[in-house]
Amino acid sequence: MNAIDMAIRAAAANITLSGVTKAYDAETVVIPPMDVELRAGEFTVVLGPSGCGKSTLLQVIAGLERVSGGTIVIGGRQVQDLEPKHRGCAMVFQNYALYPHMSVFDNIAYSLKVAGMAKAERIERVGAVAKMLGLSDYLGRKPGQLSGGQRQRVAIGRAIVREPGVLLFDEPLSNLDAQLRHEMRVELAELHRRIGATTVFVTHDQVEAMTLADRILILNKGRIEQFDTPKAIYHHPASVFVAKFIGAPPMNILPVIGDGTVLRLADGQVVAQARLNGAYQLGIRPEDILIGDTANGHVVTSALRFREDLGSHAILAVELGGSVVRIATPFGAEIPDHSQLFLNLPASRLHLFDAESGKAMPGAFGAN
Amino acid sequence: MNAIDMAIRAAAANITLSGVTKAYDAETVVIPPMDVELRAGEFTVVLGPSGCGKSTLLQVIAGLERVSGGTIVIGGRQVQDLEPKHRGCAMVFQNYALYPHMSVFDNIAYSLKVAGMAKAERIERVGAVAKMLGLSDYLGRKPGQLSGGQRQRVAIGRAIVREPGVLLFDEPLSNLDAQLRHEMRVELAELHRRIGATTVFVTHDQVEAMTLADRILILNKGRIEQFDTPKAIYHHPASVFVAKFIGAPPMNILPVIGDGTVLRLADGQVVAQARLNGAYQLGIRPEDILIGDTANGHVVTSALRFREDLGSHAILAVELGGSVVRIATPFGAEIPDHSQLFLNLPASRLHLFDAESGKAMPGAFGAN
Amino acid sequence: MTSESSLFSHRWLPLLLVAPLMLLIALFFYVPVFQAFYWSFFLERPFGGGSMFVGWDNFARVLADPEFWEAGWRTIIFMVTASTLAVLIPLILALAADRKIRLALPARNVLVWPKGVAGASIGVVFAFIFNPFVGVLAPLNSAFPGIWAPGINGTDAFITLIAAHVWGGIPFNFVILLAGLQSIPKTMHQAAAMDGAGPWRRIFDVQLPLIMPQLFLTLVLEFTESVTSAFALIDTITDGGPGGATTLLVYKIYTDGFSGYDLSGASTQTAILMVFVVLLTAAQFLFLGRRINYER
Amino acid sequence: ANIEFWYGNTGAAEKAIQDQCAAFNAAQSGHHVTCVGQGSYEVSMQKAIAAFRAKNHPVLIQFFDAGTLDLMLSDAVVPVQDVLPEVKWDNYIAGARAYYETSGGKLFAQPYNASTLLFYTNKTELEKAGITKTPTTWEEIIEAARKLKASGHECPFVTDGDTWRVLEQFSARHGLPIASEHNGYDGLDAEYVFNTTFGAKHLQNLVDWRKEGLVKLGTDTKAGNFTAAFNTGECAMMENSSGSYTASAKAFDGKYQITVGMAPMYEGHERHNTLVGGASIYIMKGHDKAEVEGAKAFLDFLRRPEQQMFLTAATGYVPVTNDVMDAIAKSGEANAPKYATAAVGIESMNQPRTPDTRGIRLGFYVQFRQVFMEETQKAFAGQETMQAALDNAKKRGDELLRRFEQTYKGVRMQ
Amino acid sequence: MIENARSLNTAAGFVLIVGIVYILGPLYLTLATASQSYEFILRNGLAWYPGDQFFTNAAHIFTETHIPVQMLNSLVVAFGDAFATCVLSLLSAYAIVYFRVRLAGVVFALILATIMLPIEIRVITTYQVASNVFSPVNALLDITGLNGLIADYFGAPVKLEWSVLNTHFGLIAPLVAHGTGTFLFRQFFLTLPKDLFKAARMDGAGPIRFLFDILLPLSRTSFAALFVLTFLSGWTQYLWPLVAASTSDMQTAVVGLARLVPDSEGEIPDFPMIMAGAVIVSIIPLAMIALLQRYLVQGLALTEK
Ligand SMILES: Nc1ncnc2c1ncn2[C@@H]1O[C@H](COP(=O)(O)OP(=O)(O)OP(=O)(O)O)[C@@H](O)[C@H]1O
Ligand SMILES: Nc1ncnc2c1ncn2[C@@H]1O[C@H](COP(=O)(O)OP(=O)(O)OP(=O)(O)O)[C@@H](O)[C@H]1O
Ligand SMILES: O=P(O)(O)OC[C@H](O)CO
Ligand SMILES: [Mg+2]
Ligand SMILES: [Mg+2]
Repeated sequence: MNAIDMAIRAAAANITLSGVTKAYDAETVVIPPMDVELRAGEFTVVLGPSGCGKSTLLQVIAGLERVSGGTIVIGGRQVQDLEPKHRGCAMVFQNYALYPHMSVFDNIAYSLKVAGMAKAERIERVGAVAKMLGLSDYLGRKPGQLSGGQRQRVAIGRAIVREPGVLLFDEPLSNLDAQLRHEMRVELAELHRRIGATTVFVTHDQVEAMTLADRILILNKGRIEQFDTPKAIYHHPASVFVAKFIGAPPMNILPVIGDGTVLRLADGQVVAQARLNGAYQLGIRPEDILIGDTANGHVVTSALRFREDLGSHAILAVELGGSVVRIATPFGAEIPDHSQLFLNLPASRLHLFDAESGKAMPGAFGAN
Repeated sequence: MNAIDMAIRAAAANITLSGVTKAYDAETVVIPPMDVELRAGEFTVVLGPSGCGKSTLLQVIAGLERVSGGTIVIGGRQVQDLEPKHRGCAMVFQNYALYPHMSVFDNIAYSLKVAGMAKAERIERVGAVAKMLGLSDYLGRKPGQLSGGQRQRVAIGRAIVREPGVLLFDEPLSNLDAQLRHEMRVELAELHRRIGATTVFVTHDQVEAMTLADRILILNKGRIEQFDTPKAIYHHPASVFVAKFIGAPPMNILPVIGDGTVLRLADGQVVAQARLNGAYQLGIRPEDILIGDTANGHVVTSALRFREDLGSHAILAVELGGSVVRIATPFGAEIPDHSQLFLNLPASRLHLFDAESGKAMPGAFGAN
Repeated sequence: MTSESSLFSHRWLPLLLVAPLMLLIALFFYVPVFQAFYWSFFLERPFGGGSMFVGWDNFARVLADPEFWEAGWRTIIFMVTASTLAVLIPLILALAADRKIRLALPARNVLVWPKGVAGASIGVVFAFIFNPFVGVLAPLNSAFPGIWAPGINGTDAFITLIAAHVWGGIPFNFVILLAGLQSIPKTMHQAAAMDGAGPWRRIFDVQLPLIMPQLFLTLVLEFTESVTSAFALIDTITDGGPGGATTLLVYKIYTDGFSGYDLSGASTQTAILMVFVVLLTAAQFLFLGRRINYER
Repeated sequence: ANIEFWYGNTGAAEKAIQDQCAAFNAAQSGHHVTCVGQGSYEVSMQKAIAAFRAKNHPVLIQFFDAGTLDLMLSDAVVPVQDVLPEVKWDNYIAGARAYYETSGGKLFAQPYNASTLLFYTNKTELEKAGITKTPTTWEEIIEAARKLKASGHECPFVTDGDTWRVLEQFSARHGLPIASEHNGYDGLDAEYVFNTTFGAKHLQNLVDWRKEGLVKLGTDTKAGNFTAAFNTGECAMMENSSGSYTASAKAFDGKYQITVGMAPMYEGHERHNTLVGGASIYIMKGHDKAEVEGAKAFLDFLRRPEQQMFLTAATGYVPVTNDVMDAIAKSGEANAPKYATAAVGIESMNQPRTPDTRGIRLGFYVQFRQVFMEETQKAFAGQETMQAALDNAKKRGDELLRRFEQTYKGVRMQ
Repeated sequence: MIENARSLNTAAGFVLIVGIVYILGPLYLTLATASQSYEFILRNGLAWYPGDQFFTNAAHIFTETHIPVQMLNSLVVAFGDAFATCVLSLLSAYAIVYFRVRLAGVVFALILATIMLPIEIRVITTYQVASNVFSPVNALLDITGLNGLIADYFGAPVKLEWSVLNTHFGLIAPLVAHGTGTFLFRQFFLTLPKDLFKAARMDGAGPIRFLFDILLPLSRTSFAALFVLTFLSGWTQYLWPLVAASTSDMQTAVVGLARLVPDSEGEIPDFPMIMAGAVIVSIIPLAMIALLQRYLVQGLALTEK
């Protein structure tokens, strides 16, 4: 690694946000005080509904938007007042923000040029990145002549070519087809393994989130709902919000009422045993519902509404206690063609949430 | 339906492309001669790799780019030389293309205003659309003050508010989170059911394609690889290209050699009986591979490389005959933790393709 | 529009749209100019009557006249220096005024004022400012007598003209360039900042390339208009002197033709000037214009 | 009839002209004149050319001395003497007549706002330097200048080197030709000769004196303009048009004393007349009788002594008919400052004449004035010698004359 | 801006101060001179410091000149010039950029060429045209021999006559025949995202609606800038108004102002009065700038990105 490399490549660094807030103006407080620590080298995926402040969070870390309050520490240095270029971050913009006047090559090479890297080395580095992104044929074109996906890849190339200490991705794969997306995902994972940058990755894609993330950060209106490993998020959602946000289709949520011994649906059917009193929300993932199975726990009756065939499997939508419940059938399973289905909701797969706050109540059924 | 409604709402119409070609310049022939018929009211999803010409196809239909050759017939009228506004199409642009100087309301209402709809009715119509898209709170904002997903929804609203005869969507949901995306998908399906517009929908999302499409059109470098129902596409891919393009993870493709009685992998293991001689490509979907199952057909041995846990299920990557093969485990299945796995590739689930052309060879194993 | 395929394809409407302007231009520009071209092939008497066809004689004469070439050279030198400065200085000012600093707002206002002030009074004022004894350079002159003498020294007179020209050129170019700068999307700055380019560097790598259309506009207009707008200044400040040092071609045409009644000679020079400027502008379009029309 | 009169003057002169127009309209009811200011002689002429071509021209137009030949050959004007044969044209002072006369002695234009060159001194400053006698010759001027300089005066004599001043008026009063054919009066084939006359020596002297610090150019002065330099007291002597008297007197008021006399001669040269400057009025062709009648009435009106006195008083232009001096004398204000230039101006123009001091009748002469200025300025700046500059000016001037000759081939000189 | 770039901001501040001084210097001198007396100027040349005579000088302008009336003409001419230039330029640039016209390039070149010759050097011929705008038609009829035919047939040849001299239209029209505005709009249109155009067409907007609903609002800044700039240059035009208007109540204020400068070389102009006139004459343009300043250089995010 030569001197220029040293200048460009920064070591992966801890990122600590303490009491960070961001408001565009008095009315639009996008991020209320936020405390979070992203560990050096960790791959964090940020998930959250549209407009919840994901892009804003990245921009605040990058130094493109000034914080309205709080401190940001990257690699031990307070950076909230530093310029972007002194923070050692690279970023893929949601809208690409390519330089319209530069060719693809120049777009990617620009940060290297700014860092003073020799031309020959630039060509080599850019060449390698372009190959990885499938852009080798387009290096001479201007962004205006590229398709959406091609532009997005250029934006990725521009960020990763520097191999920086902190990599910020704002929905970098949203315009790619599944196959390419899959390839890119593998490449990004590989890249992360190789350069080990602390990575913050905004996406809407569940698969990306589950496979890439060391930890997933779930944002809701600028607030952190949960920040944990993919597994924990999936299997132990901290709230109804998280539960409904993760999984495709998402977890089914049913209002239930406990009478001290059992939980009943709105239509009175018993779904589980529990020594609870009052109203709750019961969650179960579509793939955890067993059809026509009487072996494990309570069986409820439901009416089939419609089915979606996804090729690999099908999604059934049934009506249960006044709510629509989605069921993912196992691969290759034969689905009974009745209009009435008997469902088994295994107790070990049930999640219980507070009716008011939506907070998870772990341990309600022992296993969880 | 009043007179203005009549003017805006056009009846769904057949779209027939005959020999349509499009080249931006001599070198970039994006669409070689294409013949295709989209039936009135049909929902067509266009899938294809980045840069294959999807956006171009939509623009050609819309009349935003002139064809370099061929004819386009919409609803019985030759339209290739007509102005966009005489074609009765509405479109959602990949990059939104919102009017920066107009509020969200005005953006959505603009086409109605152009059509001369009375203000009161405009307010009502836009209000309904905004509600459906979750934009009611943002009607007064300018596009510059919206998040990426919000902008995308405005773009959708702008197209659907007219309830036109032909709806063209260019990756309209790519910037939405899974939940919203799911909701939007349902809304769009509902909308399509209601107004019945002939719809062409470009997406990269498999689930969207499978659930929304009446038929899926698969493009490869501007050529139609297959145009069929989702089921047929998934279960009877016409080529390796299609097979690999659909499914997440995609179909596994293995080179095999037939010796007249059986097909063998590169490492010599027998995978299927077949009276074929020579080199072929064998396809099997990740979810069709059975683990440790000796009941159905041949069993092969493979080495486990890594596993991806997606929450609902896991993907195993194994090495088989020198290729990496992905296996989707059934929901909730316990996966043996060995480094060696015995796999069963059921004959009924195998796909055979020509080694050279990649074309499917249906009937090679009877069932397909 | 780069790809010509996405354009309106009406047949009559565009003609209708350009018609009013084209009509005015035909009537009040091309007919008069054509008339002038016509005269360049005649020996024309001012009040008409007895004009004599002389073919290319006028051209031969003008091209053989050293004064014409000198005025031509001066014109080119003026075009290059004055128009470069008249774009460069507003550009620097616009770059400064584009920043969010307190001075930016008043500056945006004040820098447009010269346009509102009539040339007649301003020429007098500039002559006064550059007066070697009482003007701003007087201290310099009393230290080194004779170092600044626009009344005697042609170069000094030239500098005076350029200073006045730039002064008058600031508003238009400043406004156009600033508007260009302001329309650069914020994300462009952000992306470059992320790439490690500081604000100074972004000026060259992002801002300037992105306002190329505006820069091109101002440069082309300056190049052509410096030829013409210099006229009023020469007329009020130097009268083409000293010793003809500030006699640019337009001024020479004016004095030859319209105070000296040599309509033929003036027309001939007009024709040559016109051809020259057209060629120059065409060259600018070919070599610069092509490259800078990229899509945002 | 309603007639139009186009003139080029601005400032005080314009105001006086407008007053005269108003007076004419008030004085009679037969005609109405609209006096249209065009901003300058040049623009007035350009417009006249365009208007004449478009048959849109006025009946009366004023133009300045240097354009005389252009108008004479234009075939656009009629000699005033043809239109108004009854007028006693002899009453016009000889200097003014000569300038606008055809070779046959017919007056072409009616002299109007006339001026001539005079010599001004700042008496107060001169006396301070011990000069009690106002200089009248160049030799005396230079002697005075040396004294002034010795006494610490920075700027003894100032000029702008204008063609009219340093060439035309100098040559005329020294009896020197500017061009052959008696300055073009005898044919279009004239050639410039000024580079070979004593005038060349004078110009060389000016260069030398400037080097010595005795003479300054307007641009060498603080005021930046030679008249202003004199008026502010910065410079002690100048030669200038009679028209500048009013302003100078006003500026000097209470501070300095002014003298005004005939422009200086070199010793040993016989004094001849100075040329009439300013402008005259032409009658344009192509108008009906009624309009011509109106034009005649207006010209008659302007010729009246009291009108000339009015113009003189208001502007410093000198009267052009001999009877005006009597009128001034009769008015009892003969010594009033407003008439200070009248007597000396007329006297200067009435000095003995030679065929070379009638005036200037050379083609493209306005352009030549520019050429002359351009070249001599180079000499003053030290870029070339004065002789070289004059030779150059002659060469370029001759080219202009030849082209003029070619342009008017076949036109008979009147 | 993203970072607080102190060095750059300091430099920018410095640059702006220099710029402002450069601009204001001559204006200050104008004002200072305008407030001195003629006698002061006769003694001192122009003034470096203000005096107390401004109102006296201004009163002169109001009582002794036509300038107050002429300012109305200036207003009409400047406004007419600015308005017509903006509208006609917008329309022609629109036609050139957004329509598939085969000769668009030629038309643009023809329009652009007008930038190159000032009216000063074609004033005689322009005046001839203005004195009968049908003269080209007449000439054409003569040359083609059509007039001969017409004369044979109807007894007299066609001789159309319409002089626009001494009319406001005549003052304005030749000033409008200029390509700067078209060029400016064209350059601006070229920077607009192509997809906006496409989106509008999908929304059913035809050429006219696109022009009014999309292009015009987006061009607001350019329009305002061009308007102000042509207004100002229309206001300060000298030669053409001088030539095209014969009577002082048809002439413009700047022409009136120039009249205050005496022609005779001997006289020293009454600079205080002239400068006071300049100040008065500049009031309306400066008010215009102040009024439209907001639009002049207001940034406009052209894309919603
Ligand atoms: N204006 C243009 N000039 C030249 N080539 C272009 C132009 N626009 C698009 N292309 C090229 O045409 C091809 C097809 O582009 P198109 O935008 O239709 O792709 P796409 O299928 O929509 O891709 P994506 O999924 O990435 O949006 C691409 O290779 C692109 O680079
Ligand atoms: N410049 C701005 N002024 C005012 N509000 C803004 C501005 N930019 C963004 N917002 C608002 O801030 C909120 C958060 O925006 P942000 O772009 O961070 O959302 P996001 O989580 O990235 O959404 P998406 O997934 O749709 O891209 C949104 O409600 C948006 O409308
Ligand atoms: O300054 P004037 O008006 O006296 O005129 C001087 C000469 O006639 C100019 O040609
Ligand atoms: Mg975002
Ligand atoms: Mg696309």
